[in-house]
Amino acid sequence: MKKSPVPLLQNGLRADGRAPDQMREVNMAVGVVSNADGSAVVSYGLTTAVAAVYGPREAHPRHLALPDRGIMRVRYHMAPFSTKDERKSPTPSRREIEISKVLREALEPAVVLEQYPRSRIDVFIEILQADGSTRVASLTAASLALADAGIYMRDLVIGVSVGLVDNTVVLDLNGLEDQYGEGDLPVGYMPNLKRFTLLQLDGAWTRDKFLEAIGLAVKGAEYVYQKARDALKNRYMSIAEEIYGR
Amino acid sequence: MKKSPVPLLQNGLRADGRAPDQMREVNMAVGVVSNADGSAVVSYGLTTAVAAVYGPREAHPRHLALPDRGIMRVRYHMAPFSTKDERKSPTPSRREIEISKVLREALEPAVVLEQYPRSRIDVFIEILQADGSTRVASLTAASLALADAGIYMRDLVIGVSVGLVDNTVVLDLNGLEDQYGEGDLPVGYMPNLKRFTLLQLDGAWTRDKFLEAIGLAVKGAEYVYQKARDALKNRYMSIAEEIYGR
Amino acid sequence: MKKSPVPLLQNGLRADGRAPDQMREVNMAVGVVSNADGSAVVSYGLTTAVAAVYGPREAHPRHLALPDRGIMRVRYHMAPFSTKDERKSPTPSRREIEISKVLREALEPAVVLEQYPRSRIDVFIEILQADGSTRVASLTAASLALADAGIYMRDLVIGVSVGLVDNTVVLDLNGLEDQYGEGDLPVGYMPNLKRFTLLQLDGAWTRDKFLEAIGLAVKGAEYVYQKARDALKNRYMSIAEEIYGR
Amino acid sequence: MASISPYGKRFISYLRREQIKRLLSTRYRVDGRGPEQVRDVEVKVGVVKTADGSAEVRLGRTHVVAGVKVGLGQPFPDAPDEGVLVVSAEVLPHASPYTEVGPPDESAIELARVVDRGIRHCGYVDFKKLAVEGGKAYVLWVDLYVINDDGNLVDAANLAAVAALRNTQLPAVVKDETGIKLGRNNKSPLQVEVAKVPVAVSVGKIGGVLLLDPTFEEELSLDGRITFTFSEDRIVALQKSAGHFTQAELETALDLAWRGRERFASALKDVLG
Amino acid sequence: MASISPYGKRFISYLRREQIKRLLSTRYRVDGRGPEQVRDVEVKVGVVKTADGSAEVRLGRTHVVAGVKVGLGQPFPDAPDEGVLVVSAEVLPHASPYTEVGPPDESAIELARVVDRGIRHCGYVDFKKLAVEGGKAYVLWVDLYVINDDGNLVDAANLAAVAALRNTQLPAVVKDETGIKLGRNNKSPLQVEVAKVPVAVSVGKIGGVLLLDPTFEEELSLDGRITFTFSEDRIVALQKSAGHFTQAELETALDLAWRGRERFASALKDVLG
Amino acid sequence: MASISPYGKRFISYLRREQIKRLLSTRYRVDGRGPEQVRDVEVKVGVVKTADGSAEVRLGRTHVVAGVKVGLGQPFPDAPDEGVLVVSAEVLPHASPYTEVGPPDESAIELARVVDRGIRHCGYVDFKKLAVEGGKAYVLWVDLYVINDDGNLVDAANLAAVAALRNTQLPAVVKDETGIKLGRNNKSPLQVEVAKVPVAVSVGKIGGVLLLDPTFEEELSLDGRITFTFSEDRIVALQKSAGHFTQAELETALDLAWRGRERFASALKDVLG
Repeated sequence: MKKSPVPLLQNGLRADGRAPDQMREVNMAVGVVSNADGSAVVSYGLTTAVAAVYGPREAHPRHLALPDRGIMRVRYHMAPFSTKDERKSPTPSRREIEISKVLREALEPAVVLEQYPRSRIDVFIEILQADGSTRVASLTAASLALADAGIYMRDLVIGVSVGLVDNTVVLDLNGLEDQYGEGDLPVGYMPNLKRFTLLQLDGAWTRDKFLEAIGLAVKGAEYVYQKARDALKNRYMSIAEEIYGR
Repeated sequence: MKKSPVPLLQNGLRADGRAPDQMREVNMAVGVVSNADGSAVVSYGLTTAVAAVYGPREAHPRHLALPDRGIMRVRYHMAPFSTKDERKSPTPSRREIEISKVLREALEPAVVLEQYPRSRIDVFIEILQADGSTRVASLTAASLALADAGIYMRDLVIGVSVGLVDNTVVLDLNGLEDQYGEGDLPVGYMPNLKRFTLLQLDGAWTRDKFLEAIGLAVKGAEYVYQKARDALKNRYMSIAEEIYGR
Repeated sequence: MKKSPVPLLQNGLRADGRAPDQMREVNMAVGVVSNADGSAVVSYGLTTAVAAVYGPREAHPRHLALPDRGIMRVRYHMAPFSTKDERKSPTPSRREIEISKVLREALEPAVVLEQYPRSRIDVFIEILQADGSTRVASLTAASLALADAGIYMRDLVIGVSVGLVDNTVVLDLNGLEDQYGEGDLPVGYMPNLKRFTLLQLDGAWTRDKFLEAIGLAVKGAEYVYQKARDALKNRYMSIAEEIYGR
Repeated sequence: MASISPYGKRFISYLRREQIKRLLSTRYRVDGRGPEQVRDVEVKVGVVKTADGSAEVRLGRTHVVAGVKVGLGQPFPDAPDEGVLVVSAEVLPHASPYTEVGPPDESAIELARVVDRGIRHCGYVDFKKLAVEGGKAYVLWVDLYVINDDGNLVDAANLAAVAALRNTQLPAVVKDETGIKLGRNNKSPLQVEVAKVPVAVSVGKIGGVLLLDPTFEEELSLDGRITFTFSEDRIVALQKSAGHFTQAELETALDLAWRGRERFASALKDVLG
Repeated sequence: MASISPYGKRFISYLRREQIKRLLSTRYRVDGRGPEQVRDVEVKVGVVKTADGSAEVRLGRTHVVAGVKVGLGQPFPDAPDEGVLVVSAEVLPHASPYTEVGPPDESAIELARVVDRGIRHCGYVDFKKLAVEGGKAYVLWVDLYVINDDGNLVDAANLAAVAALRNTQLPAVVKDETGIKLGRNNKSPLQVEVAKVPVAVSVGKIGGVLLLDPTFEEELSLDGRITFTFSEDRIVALQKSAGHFTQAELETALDLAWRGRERFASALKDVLG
Repeated sequence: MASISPYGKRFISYLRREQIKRLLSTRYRVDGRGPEQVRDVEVKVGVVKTADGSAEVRLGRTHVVAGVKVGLGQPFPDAPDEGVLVVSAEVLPHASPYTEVGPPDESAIELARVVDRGIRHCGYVDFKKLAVEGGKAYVLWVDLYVINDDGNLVDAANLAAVAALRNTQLPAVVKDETGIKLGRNNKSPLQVEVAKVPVAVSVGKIGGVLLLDPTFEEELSLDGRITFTFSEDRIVALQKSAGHFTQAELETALDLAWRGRERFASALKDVLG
């Protein structure tokens, strides 16, 4: 691990002033891309992900269609101007291809694909600003966009990251902590079904710290889940207003 | 604008001795690629474009076919040895992709695509030598090749370029004038229908100079049109000779 | 030709101690890739090629299918770690694409493709170690894999290389001889039908040396053919044992 | 890879198309505008904190973000003492049901190149000031990101690009033992000549009527389309991108675009300062 | 090119799937193993003479070859004094009827990246020792070649990679007038810290039963799948790659993987020395 | 990208094929030639003014243009004191209804490589004279452009390549402060050893009859095809590209090709000087 230019933890507080179990400011809005069937923008601090859903629509090319359920395609991509230093090439990197796969596999358990035989549901996620925890912010944004599109879901999948900083378990890594911390553990969690659908890990973790981190991730996910429900409620209210008037 | 190594305009004449409203030597021949359904080679001075047409043929892949009209595909491409200095990479550049699009959109208004439902007409253009005005020479060559292929057309589309050199409007830019002049305005024109189907522009033009240039382009196109008609006539004569003997 | 760091021929023997008309150690095994319909590994000295066959299976994409016979696809590829010096890029080179084509055309005369209308037979060859003569070792491996898959064949195609070293015709070039010798002549031969299906050549050959080399190639192929028949016999024996017991 | 021009499959129903035309013959548009009326336009700068410059444009429901990243690179061989501009455009798959995932197609490439031509030669950015010692140059990477496409992408993208450049901070050039680098802790504003800002204005033609700022469904009904880019009183770029025009229509379109220019220029006023 | 995740078409018949599940509910597997049992595993090194290091792993009928090539290159900008590791995976078209010819797909990329993460930070290879004077660094190209896929590629590929690194000989750095080169006539072993060898262990879940080392047809029946990579007593990588897990299942899977680690570690014993 | 060999769909009707064979059994060809007769061949040089060397070959209705561009580059590591030859071939979509738009396919790659092998080692070009001081080398980019394909592309393309090289002018090497460049205002002829000119001659086999210079429709009826390239009295390249041959056929084909060589060599006479 490289040495951080600033202390990551001092007097129990992190470099940006947060407590170890504290999320950055979380903002969400649903229905932000008017052409899409569903959409959402989610930010955890600076990190901003915008998700759009198209579908269910006819699976195409047709030989990919399944007779008994729908298929889902997920694309995670970072804007060339989303990173701190140099321009990122827009060509999908191996990292982006892997994350697209794990995000799809994190969302599939939540979507009732059996409802959509021969159909395709497309989920497109773009990172506009990256400051750590981009894949988990993407997961929350994708869940909201799917819900906004009216896709049948068993639960929302909420993404949060936990990490190890000075051997302390912390919630919602920012870019600095991601780069200089001792471990990163992105988690996708369904709060009602209490199931994990995304788990990856970097760094070196004892069994105890790992289980402590999982516990903190659940708490973080429950917190974000409330925000997500509110965002969906606001969206329904505004649609209702549009339809029925004030 | 960079400074030209030689004066572009002196005593009312251009570096290659032409008057401002004068085309370079224009040469054309129709039916030059024996396998093609239609073909033509057109040169404006050194600039040489060879066009071949295949079609109408079955649209393929089939999902691109349209039930009520044909589709047209156009490819503009420069040979690796066509440019003055270094070898050009044969991989299509963004410039070549854009020009392919504007050429297709310049030809479409002239072709009676409604005559060809479910079909495809392919127009392939290759620049063998480039010395300015390549896209407009391509347009003339493509029109002749389409006519040679017996495709129903409302008119020929004739391409000429006009430009600004020492604040004078000139016809048919060569490479030197293209590189060092103050403006380039390639034009596609249907002489009988009196309609513009290609218009692009570079440089900085006042309203007056722009309209003056458009006027000159029309004159240039009418001149080239006579040559194009002669080239088609020659082609028909030689086919007739082949069939009916001398 | 560059000068070899060691004499290629001394006292009638080659740098690795072989006589001019001697193959390196030849090893073969059939049925080495359990998922494949047929497979084989062949080594000529260090050079090692593993081939797998899938098919006949439905031709896909379907517009490639032929109504009166099967199609065959062949891929020749070198592992990034198969060459002596630097890592080879895994992207197929122009050389690999050309060899894939000549191998397909060397195998086609041996395979009774008329037996497999609308079908596809895929032959995949990977070079795990390269020390000269990779394409001809591939040919032998591919033939064995096709036979192992139960594909109808008119004959096996056996590959051997002959070369010119100090103006002497030698059999089975290794990497050193390939790099520093005066000529390389890879040959594909059907020993029963006595026909050549692969012939390429590098270097500078008189008519006499060329015909001498062809004669030596036939002898080499006949030698390798016996090994190939043994390898197939062993494979059948072991399958029979599996089915009927000892 | 192939430069051959493919066909997108974008349809509008015959009935809707006729409705658009019939209404327009009375000089009304289906969204209530007159032919010369531009949709609401909003320009915000500094919206992407990770970029060196950024802007966001909403033109009706069309939504474009532009981000500028500054790099160091080689100048072009024919302009060794100038900085480099690279404009790219990506129409996100978010933007409409017709957008395919993949490298930019011919439409996105045309979009980027038309915006690029407007900026490159008009004097808005002084590229001579972007040369860097040691034969290097600043590279301005302008990425145009279309998030929602409700038509007239060129005009919106041009606004986003010029606003993002106005908002751009140039990192200082730093030397160390390994060579020349950019130091993002020390930035100064990119100088732009505000008076020369290029403004792109597209004119559509439907059934003989010329109109400004076409929507997505109007674009599917066009008989002609041409974009003029103005800098001060000059035309600095032009692109006919659909159909055909008579000479009289061309002059009328030019004058209409010139009037439309005012509307977009005023939306930029606060941003350009 | 497109990072969009495609669907492979890998099927298992409903009947076979039910058979696997039913049998497993009695804690038996269709190949006769119990849930915690790993297939026969064989690790050989030095199998590719043209490589600088190599190994071959057979895990049941799964067959993976790893080849290491050493090169010279630029270190990563954020680690200028360290060597570079590049792990790539190719599932050969030989490996199964489902593999397409082409550049590595998302599964092969994931395979390479999970193995890479296990090795990169655990201290098995000391990358600090792989810096080379003049601002250069050794590059360790590890190519994972799947020749036959009968399931559980990650565990097998990880074994092949760590064994091939143990077997690797570093060519000496040679200077001549044209600069720095590698001299393959003069090699010395790559130093690895054997005690820290990372071991990847995958746990599958079928109908509520957790099991080790799934076969290809078991993988087509999974309700969940997770891979733990251990170095000493630490978890150094983790990848949930199918389905979902409760917290209790997660803990059970972790403990099961820890027990499976023994089995793989012992297969490495002779190789690591 | 994929090196897997695809199938083109080039058909000839059964009836036409039988007609070709039946006529040939009387040693006549459908275009009136005898088996050993080559079509009219015309070679012109200097046809592309923008190239450093060029030639155009018409062999019957087959039409090939070759353009040479000279560049500066790195020599190959195993030949540091030699110039570099890069031969590429593109069968234009113009050339036949079967040609697809895209990067060169396996046939175009084979075409370029067979022509390349003929030229590379025969001594026609002395690559030692193409080294440039400072560890650089001249690069000869030979681009073969097939404009119309009426069969026997290899023989025609080889003629075009050798004629274009004979026509090539080497730009002088110029030094300035930024390094070494090419100066196209000062050129001198590329020296070629005319006596060693490589000549490619293809032999086709239809129903047991061997013939020279097959047309496109004859190529669709071939039972075998082999190309010999001669330099002086040596065979310097060979490519069997269809079907199969007995040893006796091989010898007959070699002798037939040797006779065909005369015909092509005489077409080159004026050009080579």
